Amino acid sequence: MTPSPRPSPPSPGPLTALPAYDADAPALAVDDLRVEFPAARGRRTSTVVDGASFQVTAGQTLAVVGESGSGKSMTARTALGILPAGAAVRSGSVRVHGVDLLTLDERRLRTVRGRHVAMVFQDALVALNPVIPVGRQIAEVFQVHGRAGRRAAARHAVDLLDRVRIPDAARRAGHYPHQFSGGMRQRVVIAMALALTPQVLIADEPTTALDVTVQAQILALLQELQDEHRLALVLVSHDLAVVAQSADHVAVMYAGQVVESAPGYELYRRPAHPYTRALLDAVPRRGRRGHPLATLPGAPPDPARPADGCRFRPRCPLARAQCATPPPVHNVGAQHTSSCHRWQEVTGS
Amino acid sequence: MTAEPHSTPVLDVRDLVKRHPAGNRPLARRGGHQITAVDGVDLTLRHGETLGLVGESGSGKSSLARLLTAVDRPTSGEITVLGRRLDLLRGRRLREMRRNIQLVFQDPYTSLDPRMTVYDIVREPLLIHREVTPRADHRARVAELLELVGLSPDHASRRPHEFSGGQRQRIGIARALALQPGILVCDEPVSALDVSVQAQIVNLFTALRSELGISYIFIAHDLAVVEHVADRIAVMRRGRIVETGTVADIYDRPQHPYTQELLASSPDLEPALRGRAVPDPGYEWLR
Amino acid sequence: MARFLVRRLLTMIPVVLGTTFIIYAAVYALPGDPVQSLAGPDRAVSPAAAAALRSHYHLDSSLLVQYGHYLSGLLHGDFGIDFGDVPVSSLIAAGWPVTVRLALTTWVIQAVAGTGLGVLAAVRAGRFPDLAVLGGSTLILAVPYFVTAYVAQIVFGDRLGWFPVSGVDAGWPRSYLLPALCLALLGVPEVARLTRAAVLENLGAEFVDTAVAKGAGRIRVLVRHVLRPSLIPIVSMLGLTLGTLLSGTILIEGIFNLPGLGYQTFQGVQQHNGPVVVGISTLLVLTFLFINLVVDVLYVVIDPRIRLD
Amino acid sequence: MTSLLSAPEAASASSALEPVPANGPLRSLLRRPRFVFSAFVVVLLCAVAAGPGFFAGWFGHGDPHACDLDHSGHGPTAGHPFGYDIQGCDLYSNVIHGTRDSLGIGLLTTAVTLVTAVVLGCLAGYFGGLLDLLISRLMDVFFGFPVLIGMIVVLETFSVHSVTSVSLVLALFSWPVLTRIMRSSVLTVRDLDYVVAARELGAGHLRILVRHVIPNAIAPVAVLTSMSIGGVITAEASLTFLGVGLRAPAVSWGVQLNTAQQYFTDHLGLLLFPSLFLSLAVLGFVLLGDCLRDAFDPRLR
Amino acid sequence: GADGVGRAAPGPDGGSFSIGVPAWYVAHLTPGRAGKSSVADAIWTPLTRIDDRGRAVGAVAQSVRSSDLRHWTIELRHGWTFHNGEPVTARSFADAWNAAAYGPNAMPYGYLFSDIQGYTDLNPLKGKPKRTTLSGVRAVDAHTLKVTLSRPLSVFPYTLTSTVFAPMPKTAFKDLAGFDRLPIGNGPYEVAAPGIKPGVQQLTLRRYDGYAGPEGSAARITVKSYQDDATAFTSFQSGAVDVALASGSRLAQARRTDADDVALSTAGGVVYLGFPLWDKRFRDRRVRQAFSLAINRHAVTRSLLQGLASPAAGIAPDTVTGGGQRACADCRYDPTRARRLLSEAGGWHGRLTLWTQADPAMQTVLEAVLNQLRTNLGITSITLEAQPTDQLYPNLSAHKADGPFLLYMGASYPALYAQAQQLFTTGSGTNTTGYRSGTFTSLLDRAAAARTTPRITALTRRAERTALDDLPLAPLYHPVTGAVHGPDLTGVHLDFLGDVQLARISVR
Ligand SMILES: Nc1ncnc2c1ncn2[C@@H]1O[C@H](COP(=O)(O)OP(=O)(O)OP(=O)(O)O)[C@@H](O)[C@H]1O
Ligand SMILES: Nc1ncnc2c1ncn2[C@@H]1O[C@H](COP(=O)(O)OP(=O)(O)OP(=O)(O)O)[C@@H](O)[C@H]1O
Ligand SMILES: [Mg+2]
Ligand SMILES: [Mg+2]
Repeated sequence: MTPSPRPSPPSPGPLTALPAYDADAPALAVDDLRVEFPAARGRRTSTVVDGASFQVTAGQTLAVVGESGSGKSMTARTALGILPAGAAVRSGSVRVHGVDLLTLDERRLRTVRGRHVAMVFQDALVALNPVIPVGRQIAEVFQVHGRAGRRAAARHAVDLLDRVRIPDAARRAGHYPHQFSGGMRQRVVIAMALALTPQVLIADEPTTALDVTVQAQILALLQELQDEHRLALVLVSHDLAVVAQSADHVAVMYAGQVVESAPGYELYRRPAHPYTRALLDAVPRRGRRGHPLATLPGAPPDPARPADGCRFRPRCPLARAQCATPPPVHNVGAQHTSSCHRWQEVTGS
Repeated sequence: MTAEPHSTPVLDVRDLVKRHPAGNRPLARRGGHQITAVDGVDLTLRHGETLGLVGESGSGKSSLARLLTAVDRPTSGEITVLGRRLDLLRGRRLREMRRNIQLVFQDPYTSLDPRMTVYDIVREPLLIHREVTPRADHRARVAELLELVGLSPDHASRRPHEFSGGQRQRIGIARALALQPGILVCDEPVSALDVSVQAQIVNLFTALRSELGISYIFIAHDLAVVEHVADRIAVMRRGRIVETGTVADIYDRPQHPYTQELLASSPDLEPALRGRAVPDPGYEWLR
Repeated sequence: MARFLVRRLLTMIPVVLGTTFIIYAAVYALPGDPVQSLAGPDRAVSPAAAAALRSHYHLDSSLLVQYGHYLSGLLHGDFGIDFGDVPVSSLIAAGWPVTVRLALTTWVIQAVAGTGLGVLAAVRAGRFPDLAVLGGSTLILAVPYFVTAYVAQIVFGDRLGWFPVSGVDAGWPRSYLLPALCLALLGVPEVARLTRAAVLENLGAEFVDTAVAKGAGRIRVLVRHVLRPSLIPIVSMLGLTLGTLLSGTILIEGIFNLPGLGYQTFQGVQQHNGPVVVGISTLLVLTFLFINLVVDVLYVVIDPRIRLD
Repeated sequence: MTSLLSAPEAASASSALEPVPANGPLRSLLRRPRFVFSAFVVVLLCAVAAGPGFFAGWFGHGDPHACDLDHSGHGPTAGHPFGYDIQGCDLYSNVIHGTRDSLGIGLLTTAVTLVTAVVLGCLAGYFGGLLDLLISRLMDVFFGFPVLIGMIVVLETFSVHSVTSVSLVLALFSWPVLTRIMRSSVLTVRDLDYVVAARELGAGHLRILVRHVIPNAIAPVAVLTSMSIGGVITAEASLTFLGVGLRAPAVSWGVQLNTAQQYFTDHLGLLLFPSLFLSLAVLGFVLLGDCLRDAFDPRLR
Repeated sequence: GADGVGRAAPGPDGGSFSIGVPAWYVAHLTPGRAGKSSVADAIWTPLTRIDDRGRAVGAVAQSVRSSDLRHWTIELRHGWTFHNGEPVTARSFADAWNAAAYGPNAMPYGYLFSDIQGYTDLNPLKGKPKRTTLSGVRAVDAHTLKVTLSRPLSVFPYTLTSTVFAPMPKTAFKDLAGFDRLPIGNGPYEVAAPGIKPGVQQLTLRRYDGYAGPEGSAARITVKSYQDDATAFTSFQSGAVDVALASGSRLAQARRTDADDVALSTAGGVVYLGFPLWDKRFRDRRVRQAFSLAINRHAVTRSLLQGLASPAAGIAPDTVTGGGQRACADCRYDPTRARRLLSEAGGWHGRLTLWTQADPAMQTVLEAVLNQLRTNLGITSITLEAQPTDQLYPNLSAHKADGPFLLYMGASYPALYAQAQQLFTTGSGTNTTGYRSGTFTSLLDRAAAARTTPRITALTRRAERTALDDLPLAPLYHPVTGAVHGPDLTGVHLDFLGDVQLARISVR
């Protein structure tokens, strides 16, 4: 990777000036987060994030995996205070180095966003403004934080595009999002998030549209930033292989809750929740051609009508009467927790 | 019930080229700079076959998919679908032809009409091609399609923006399946899905292929998934198909350097799983 | 794009010819007798004098002959004369700057106030600013603007003395502000409500969230990421209002006694004076064609996904 | 795994789909005070328009034509809550009776304009090419055409000054604006992915236009339309001013406002009361338009 | 709210002031084109003028004499000059008249010369005129003009009061169009350059010091033109002009607030309801009587017009020589009799359309008339038709109007004769009702041939009575016009047509 002229690392912004700031606290700590779509006309309240907690320290990668629709993106967005219309945070906190973002006023938050905490949205096409050339959209990050003049910002934008492997970056910077392929847009969004080398990066499925070669390069780039700038990365992903490769810690989400949380290798080796196991079993593996893939019967619960007790109960082969009560968080091992009454059976111990 | 698989070509592409105008200033003159997204592609898809299409990001896979389904018009080249020249069809003929070849769009956000409910979206193809399902059965058929892709029929009255990325992608798949097309072109249909739902969709595709003889063009980045579903694989790079072959050929004896690189950079889960404390019980325990 | 422009410019020729002919025909078809209008209300013109007047102004020939006469004059750069034997070209030369100044002043007010209020109403949808804009629009729409103009004249011109009551003696901007404000009132609600709708459409878009996630300030998000992509209908509307302002200032020009084209047109219509009306209208048609061309090109600038040909 | 082979059979087996609530938007609308208010206003105005006699008689004789010059311009008295107009007629019953023609003109003009604009705007924006060229240039002709002459010529040709003719003339000169706006938003919508997707399903142009393009492109036009009802009613006043609008003894708010313009310095009521009703109508329709817009905005539901 | 521009400024030379006038006042300035206006009056002085008692007296003319009322000899005073110093001679008159009457010159007021012999040669119905001069006009010497009329006309000296009969200097004929915009007149005020210019809404008049008549008071007058009367009035209120014409509710308002600075005069004309005699429903006199009796003229003038009009029972008010006669027996309010007469005549059937010109004030009055006809005659289906004058008059002369019409008729000179002649003579272009009466014609012809003013008046009055007995039209009221002016101006008077006399206004 060719080193390119980049803006100096962010000078400590107002975040560090806050009394709650604690450089030693986790870079990002989400605690008991609850997000709802309140009951609207003819519809019941649906709790899409229901008490999710996790944390990530500087220089580390936390992977969030889970069922489609389990609230990963919602959690990620809430962390930056960017909720879709109609959604409301009911409880919980999102702390960046001890500072609770959910209590910051809009002005403070603005200085935090993009600079201390950046985000890669899940869908790259709609995340890009269709009427502004991508180069300018990247350059804007520098401009809003007063980190570079127009010219310099434009130059940095081209550099960033180059770093995310957009061929012919100088010319492409002037193109509009619709002129890019799906994977290229995704890389543009990544470039935008990396622009100011934030302390925390929340990346919502950043590499789904990338072929494996580019994906490897992007992951390497992220790794490099982590090494250099102690970037804390929250990686939402479906690709368990990618997760295995790059995550220090993994949180598994199901129906708005974190059902298992473990260091990367530990999770794969000793899954302690039936859902995690089901996930691992469903991974298509090389050389298994011809076998149907293992699937999980049934459907995830409707967030508007949550089952009481364990959410996974209706689909769980191990479900017993006891599962009708909400499972506590069990310590399975070092930094390894599981919310399953019967985790021991799952781990086989 | 299916014809002899892998014999008759249902889709045949000759020397397909697609260029996009690439002026970055809207007022720039026509005929200025162009991006060649698809650059002389030859391709054959046989009955009941799944052709995996892999390649570099930006190599023209989506462009090709859009050409194959007549969403875009090729700059030059021929596309023959079920013996008819798709690129020459117009008007009603083309519309009828579309019943046989469907596309699952890469972008699940923009390809769903924001003002329609999921029910209306999935039902729309049935209304367009009335011969497929009698009107009275539409409701049941939509419910069934939603269930097939792992969505709850309760979702039918919601609108696209109320769904997560993976859920939207499945809506798109349900819509494409509604017509039971002979050819399904899927542009990264499972990339936004978690592995368990992905497995469900992949199994669905496989089942449909054997039951209905649907032929697929399956674009994906996850080589494991491609290996799982595809009979043959085409590797694209910079608008061209650089290598085609059976799954075994490509995976075990890749010829083109890019294919080799691709396989080499594919992240592998095996090392992580290797040390599993619990011996892999297979999936039976879930049954 | 070049081809598009050339084609557009070429199609303008038949449009201009067609329009001038239709207008000429319409003036010709206007009921009533031009000679009578020359004589004044309570007088009657003797048939002989009427005939003399008719032949002097070519009113006695058929429509086609009259139009042909007009066109051939036009080819020599002669726009014809009005019934006071003043060349139409000098009428236009005198009135055009006034009308343009008035129209542009109005237009700027409309554009700025309209979009500003519209954005405000959208951002605060359902709350006080939105309701205030709604209420204001309702009131404005419910009082004919000529009434508003008279009231404004009396209040701001006479009682408060902030602006001259009428005329253009005080020059731009003093003389033009009051009429422009009155005229702008007509368009501000439209532009504001249109902006509100367009902005609401984009306010929840994902790329707006992206901009917020970048840490962009409120104004920046609103202007660049919400307003910018919403501009298509707004720009269309503003293009149209600029055109209609140029042609639609008759009443306001009358009330504020501005010597613009509106008054000339009105007189031309009253006197059935083909050359005057057609001369002015041709200018307006050309302006409209030009504005619409610019707006069409702007579509592509605003939204690069739009294809024009 | 359910079989896809026998769709009907499978259908009966599959779980029933929760019925999509019919009139979904309507039901949710009914819960909003704004909608209820605006619907009430509009319905009330329509009722007044349909049977002015019933409402006019509430306070006094209720005959708009019973006039006594001796009362010219007098203020409110018992039985005459709004006072008298310049002709010494009861202003209240005049305003009430004016509802029919004013609302008639407002609604008819707006309806004709809207339909024309949507149809032509779609044709021009969606199909483009020659059709766009023809429609756009036709609009240019109308834009440059002095409206004044146009209205006089056309109205004199009709030579009846009825609600219908006045409405048609107003519509004739107001369709191009809406059409152009419609065209512009159709232009932005027509190449969006979901429209392309519908085309790819094999949908015909009509279906694409009706189901996808129009619903997503109509918002600006709908907004302008809901306002134009008020605008048209006042425009009728200008027509009357030019001598080509409705004529006495027709009573309309436009006619009343036009008269008021001469006398409002002395008799504010002449301006106030018709304007009040007009405001109410404008407010009703604008709010109604807003609510409908909200009801069909996917994000706000 | 004054910005000083229009403020009256006193000065040793007489000072200056400004006046707001309707735009058509300054649309044209040549005699044959300008028509009657206070601006034209300031620039031009014709042969005769109307004195304060309403008589025609000499202006440029020393005497206007005739033995047979057909052949007239006009002696000019000495010492009159145009503003460029050129002497005003008989030639100046002859040339000006020829130019005005010559058809191809297309002067709108050329028809006023139609009583002069040779007019038809200059205005043939077909083809180009063979002559360019009126055979009836001859400049005998520098100060004698001989005029031959096509018929005896006792009121000829009155007709000469119109500025249309003013002289023009030699330079005028080189470029009539240019002269129209910057004329060289012979009146008390000269037009300062650049005259009328498109886009410039004001005209400066400078006192002409070589004027042979009574000199103008103010040294300078700024004439500002207004497209809208209401604006002129508001501008006056804000101080932008010192004098403005006013009518209707604005005049009433001004009269209520500062009555001292308002000048009023009853205009020398009449607003009447004419009947379409060509329509058989109006052939019966009783129907016309019924209509006339059903209209409450007092209510209209008092309530609707706020006293700014006087009910009419004749065709001219008393400000006009011979006017003020109660000539019309049916011009009163008697609804009972009206109803009876109508039912005697067979009642009313079908629709009734009332016509008038597209003018807000007239429409308001006609609406009141409509209401009264409905109430008092029980005619329910009545509509109102307002047309621009250029449509209305042709429609009337083509007998296309199918109902009574409300119109204003102003005397072209302040004599009852003028009104009677315009309204009732057969073939007169302004005889809108199509009235024909042998008795009336012979009476009016006798008046035209009468020698003395009392005799003319008496005969004209008899003619008026005859005509109004037949009731082809029902006079309704004589409008009052007015002018408002600032407190520092004196001498603001209105003449018989409601125009201010600029030369008489002085600045304190
Ligand atoms: N506007 C909305 N109204 C109601 N429910 C919503 C809305 N937006 C999202 N949801 C629901 O919230 C839940 C969580 O969505 P989220 O986008 O966080 O899922 P996700 O975990 O990111 O899934 P994926 O992997 O498919 O992207 C989903 O069940 C979705 O249906
Ligand atoms: N509308 C367009 N205008 C200009 N260039 C375009 C357009 N659409 C695609 N391209 C270009 O064509 C090339 C191929 O794009 P395409 O979307 O087909 O790639 P892809 O193989 O699908 O990539 P990915 O895997 O990232 O989705 C890219 O370089 C892209 O920038
Ligand atoms: Mg997501
Ligand atoms: Mg793609």
